[in-house]
Amino acid sequence: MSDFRISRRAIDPAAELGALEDAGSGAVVSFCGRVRNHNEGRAVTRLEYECYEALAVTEGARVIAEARESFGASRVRCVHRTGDLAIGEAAVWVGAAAAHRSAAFEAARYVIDQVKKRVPIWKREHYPEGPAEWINAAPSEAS
Amino acid sequence: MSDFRISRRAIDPAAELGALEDAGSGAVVSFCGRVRNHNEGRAVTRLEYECYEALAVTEGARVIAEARESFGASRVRCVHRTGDLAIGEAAVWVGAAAAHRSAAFEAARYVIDQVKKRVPIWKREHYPEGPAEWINAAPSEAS
Amino acid sequence: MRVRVDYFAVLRERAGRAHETLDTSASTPRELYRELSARRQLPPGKGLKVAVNDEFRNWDWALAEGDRVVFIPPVAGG
Amino acid sequence: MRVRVDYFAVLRERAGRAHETLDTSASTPRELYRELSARRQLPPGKGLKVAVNDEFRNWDWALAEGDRVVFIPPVAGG
Repeated sequence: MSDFRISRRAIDPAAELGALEDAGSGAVVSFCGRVRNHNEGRAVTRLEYECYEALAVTEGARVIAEARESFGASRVRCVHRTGDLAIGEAAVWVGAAAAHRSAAFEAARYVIDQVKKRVPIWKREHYPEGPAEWINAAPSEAS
Repeated sequence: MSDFRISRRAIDPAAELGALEDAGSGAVVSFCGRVRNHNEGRAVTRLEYECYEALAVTEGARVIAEARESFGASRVRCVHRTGDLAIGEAAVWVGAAAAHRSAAFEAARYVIDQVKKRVPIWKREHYPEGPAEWINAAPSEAS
Repeated sequence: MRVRVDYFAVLRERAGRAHETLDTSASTPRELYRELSARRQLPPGKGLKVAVNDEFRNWDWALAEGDRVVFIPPVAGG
Repeated sequence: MRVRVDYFAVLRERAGRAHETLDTSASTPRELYRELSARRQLPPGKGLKVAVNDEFRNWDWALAEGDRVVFIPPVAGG
């Protein structure tokens, strides 16, 4: 199974962490991004994630490989949800194992930063009132 | 229960993570430091941790409070093992929840760095051959 | 030349479809987007990226018969 | 003056005990450590910290009857 995955089912952090097990790695850092009940001051009721999967999995795998090589992490994994998510559900999970804590922290941070920047996944927020909105899609926010 | 704990029993990362739950926190970062099978090129068979508990819990609680205030994290927790640990066992676990990922990463990193620097816990490494050694205890390494 | 275009997220909603196969005289993604943005009420291409056959390519990449082209709105995972 | 001293880690091993209660004429942790390091073969105090009644204190803190004093080797948690 690839170290970068797209999943339509709930993320299981305990199972993901288990897959990082390695007696040589003294440090394991995990990041979990969850659906918040608010964003930029506005109440959020749920989220939808859509993904261009064929490209997401190759770009995600590149990000993982870069993290491993740049920081000397022994294992790095990431899984991103798609579909409808409720408040509090995990949208993305990243784990990094390394001999020392700096490498594990830096690798995990790199993966989530790059995934948010490069991997073709989009989210649409739903609000108590008014139409749902694709986040980031406004021309003014285009990179 | 305090947000900094000393434990003679195995750390349960899933239970620790559960205690960070909070619908307003979009980001959760955890760090787990585990007993490695080597240190500075030498094979390690097991570790012993000893703790000056009365001071460790107050100093640990200060570190947690500093992390929460400095980075605006909503919840921060840490648990440190004492006693005999086998290879692969978790020696320390840190979790930080925050609205945004930077705060969660920085708070978790701060806690493990400060705990290692300030909280009165000591470890003794056991090797395949030769006497066990208290780590850091050599005068040349004294801070 | 016949190409397939897939739409995601905000572009899927604007285009009113998830994909289409079309005959075009466009020889690059840039020309193709210009043609489609008029026909499908797509927003200006600024800020978009483009993939051809599931790899990021530049806007002047030479399209070939049967290519799959995807215009990629600013991403927002995590 | 009577004080209690607790030993941890490498100091516990050097002192051959986890704690002791003793009568001393030392009025500060610095003087107390000097007295004990001779009697208990403790290493030089450089790099150690000191706690009195479970709070970090400086080496010139005024000791009082019944205080609990702990000399703290360089820590190594995590």
